[in-house]
Amino acid sequence: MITKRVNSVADALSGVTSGMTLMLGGFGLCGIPENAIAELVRLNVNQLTCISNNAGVDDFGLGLLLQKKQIDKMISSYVGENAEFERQMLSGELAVELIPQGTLAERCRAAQMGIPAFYTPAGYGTEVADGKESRDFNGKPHLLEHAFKADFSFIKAWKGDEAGNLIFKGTARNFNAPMAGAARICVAEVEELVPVGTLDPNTVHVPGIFVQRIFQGEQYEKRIEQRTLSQRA
Amino acid sequence: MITKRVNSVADALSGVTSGMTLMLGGFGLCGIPENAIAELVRLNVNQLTCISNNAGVDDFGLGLLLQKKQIDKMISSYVGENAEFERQMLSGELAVELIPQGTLAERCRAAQMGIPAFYTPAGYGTEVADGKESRDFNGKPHLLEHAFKADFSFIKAWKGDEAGNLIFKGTARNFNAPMAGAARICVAEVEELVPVGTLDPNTVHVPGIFVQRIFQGEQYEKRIEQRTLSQRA
Amino acid sequence: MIGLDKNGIAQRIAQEVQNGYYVNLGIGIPTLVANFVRKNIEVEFQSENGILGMGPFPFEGEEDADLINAGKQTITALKGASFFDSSTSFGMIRGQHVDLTILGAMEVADNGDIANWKIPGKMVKGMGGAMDLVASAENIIVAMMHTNRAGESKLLQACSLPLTGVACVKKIVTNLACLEVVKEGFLLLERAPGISVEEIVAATKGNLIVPKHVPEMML
Amino acid sequence: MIGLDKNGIAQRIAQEVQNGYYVNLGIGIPTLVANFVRKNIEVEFQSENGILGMGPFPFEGEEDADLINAGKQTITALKGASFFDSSTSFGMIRGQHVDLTILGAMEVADNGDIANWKIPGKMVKGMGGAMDLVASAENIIVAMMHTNRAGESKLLQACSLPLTGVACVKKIVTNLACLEVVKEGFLLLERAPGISVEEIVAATKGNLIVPKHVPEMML
Repeated sequence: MITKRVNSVADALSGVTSGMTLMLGGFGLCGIPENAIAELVRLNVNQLTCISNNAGVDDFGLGLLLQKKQIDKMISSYVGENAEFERQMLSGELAVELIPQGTLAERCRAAQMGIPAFYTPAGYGTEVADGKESRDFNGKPHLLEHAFKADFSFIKAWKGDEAGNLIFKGTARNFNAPMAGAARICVAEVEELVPVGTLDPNTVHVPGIFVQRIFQGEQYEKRIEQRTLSQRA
Repeated sequence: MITKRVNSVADALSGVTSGMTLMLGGFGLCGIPENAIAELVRLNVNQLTCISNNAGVDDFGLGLLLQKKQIDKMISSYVGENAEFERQMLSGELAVELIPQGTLAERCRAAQMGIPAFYTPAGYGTEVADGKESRDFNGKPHLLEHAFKADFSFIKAWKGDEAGNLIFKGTARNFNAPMAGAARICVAEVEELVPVGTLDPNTVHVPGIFVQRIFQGEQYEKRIEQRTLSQRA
Repeated sequence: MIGLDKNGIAQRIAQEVQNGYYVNLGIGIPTLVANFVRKNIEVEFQSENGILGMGPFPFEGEEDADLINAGKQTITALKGASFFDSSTSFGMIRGQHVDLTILGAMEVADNGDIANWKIPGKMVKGMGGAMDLVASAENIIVAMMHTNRAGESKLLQACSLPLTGVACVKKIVTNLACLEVVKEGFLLLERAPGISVEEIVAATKGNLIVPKHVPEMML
Repeated sequence: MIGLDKNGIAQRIAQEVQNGYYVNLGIGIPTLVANFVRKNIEVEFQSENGILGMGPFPFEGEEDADLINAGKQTITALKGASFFDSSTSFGMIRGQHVDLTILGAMEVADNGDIANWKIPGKMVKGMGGAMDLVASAENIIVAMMHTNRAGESKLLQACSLPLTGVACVKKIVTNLACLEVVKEGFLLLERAPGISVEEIVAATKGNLIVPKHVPEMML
């Protein structure tokens, strides 16, 4: 077995410098790498390009990096719910590239799986298609989309072992799985780091080969964005 | 929940006719859809095009269809271990298209996921590249490969439920997972059909949406091709 | 002239949901559709952030930060549910395994073009999964008000806002009418209760085809 | 002139396996490499049919039809292993997550071309995963005999057989020598025990670069 365990979040982020392109997992605040984000704030690296489906909220998730103006560019599919984001974007401090969510996910997976480019129908005929090659397949127009290139990917799983194997819970799998192995270095943080041999090899969502470093997060707030409830009868 | 259960292998294969293109899961004899193959033999449909990584052995797996000359064309990556196959191929009775194994798997996954085409480096500069478009990405040549089109895919899982959710065991996942939902109709056979609610939604390998029909196979031989053993000390 | 409220629109759209359908519901009115689907048919709801077999909101104390829908709302999982990653989720959508997509719109053109993600000069929040959904789905129903707050038609000859997708909308249910997009334009199928054909004609800018008899919706 | 046997070739190649490597072993001599890897380094073996963390053959009575390697042999899974589908497996390979590929060859050219899947006019069994492996891997070592049964060199200026991959082989270990593929051709790194430089020169048809001093292999 190849050990991926590092002893601290500081070790896990060793090598991260200003100007890098980072991938960050999660959908909304669900499954975001909370401890890696906190460490990015502490490191105070800036001029970052962040590939992440969303941009957090004002005081949580990527919003924490936006507050400190560490991010120069966001590559996302949906960036609402964040007043500071809006201010920086409208003032021109922050560049934003909006990408259809499925294209965003598949461009991560393509990077992970060594597929340099693929065709998708999403965005054809819209401004997303500007400057992109299009081509008909089965009588339907498609756009050529390319794999992302990134320096680090930060992902968060429920359980993991020292071999880097990961298991997610519920809808927190989202972009965390396709971002594993999609950057030069993939850093996985887990709620629980279990001994090797504990995870059933049949139930592993992300094999350890896609993960370069793994650590157990010190704590997780796991904030809920929209607490919607059913009334008991 | 949408019920996918059918009551028999005969119902599961309803609509299969001569001349169709079929996908069949499995690697070697590991994870092959034994009951669907037996029913194809019984139905005596012929002029089939079969997309399958291998072609079975003389008296098991797809070898059973070859014996009855039901297959006109095989699309595979490796077809050794089968004397009748060799005879039919050399005599010209059987057409064979050989494809790199990773390309075969990804062309199934592309069909499943609605990606009409993608680029891969496999086969560049070889006769596999004949007639195919090539293009450089990151200074390296790649071939354009297309999603498969098939009428039925027959796959085999370990456990499944009436909603069509599937869980595989060990290395029997292989082509069974990417072939789910890669044809017009996907027929899954399972060793054990469990009540809905039994499978943990976190551990499902193939969500039921990719499966049109599911049934529990009457019996499984699960033949071993190469029984290799370690000596006890 | 008011016609249906949001629940009424959702109730009418629910009639389009057929046995065996996998359905993706957008944020807003579409989310309400789940409440009106007949109980005697088999339907599963997909949420593109990674769940099939989505159930109702949880009871207090049972909410789970790891179980949300695409609107970031806490939800539950029904028996037979499955979880998956975003790449697989959009594979289901792109591969046309999802049978029906119901979403909101700012504008729809009479050729089926839809605009629902961007108002130039205003804050842009992003298209999320909408472009993938409309480019891929075979069956797309739009749920929206017939006119905007200024009283202007949202059913146009051509969208004025940046497009989300091209020639993709199949059906539209508004507070005033149920319409189908056909080659010649918007075919008026049904009037909302208490709404006249004349009111619908007056509120529609795109090419409207009015059959001799336009029945009132059955809700 | 015989040099190394199959185990000797495997033993020499095992020295190339470094700490932290994920390794894919082809059928034949490459499979034997696992037996010689140092015990004090961390290595995992990948088999392209869907396992990472492959262990030795099972003991009698413990074999499982659902647990095989790419050679269709029964195997075991070590602690920390994982199973996956063929698409993911070749994603690992194509995405260059596998660090080292060791495979056999019929011919290697002095520009790194490799032919190992087809002899025209003979029965063709197929390339299996070999084309994906050689097109993707950054580090490819070929294990083979230096000459064929007719005594002809398998190290050539250009392959005569249909290619498996182009300019991809990095290193070759044969019964006679260990060679590196450099811009100018085969760089002779080491002699097999008891084999002279002259014997290697005589058995090699491709461009061979012979340094002044060619050490004998340390096994």
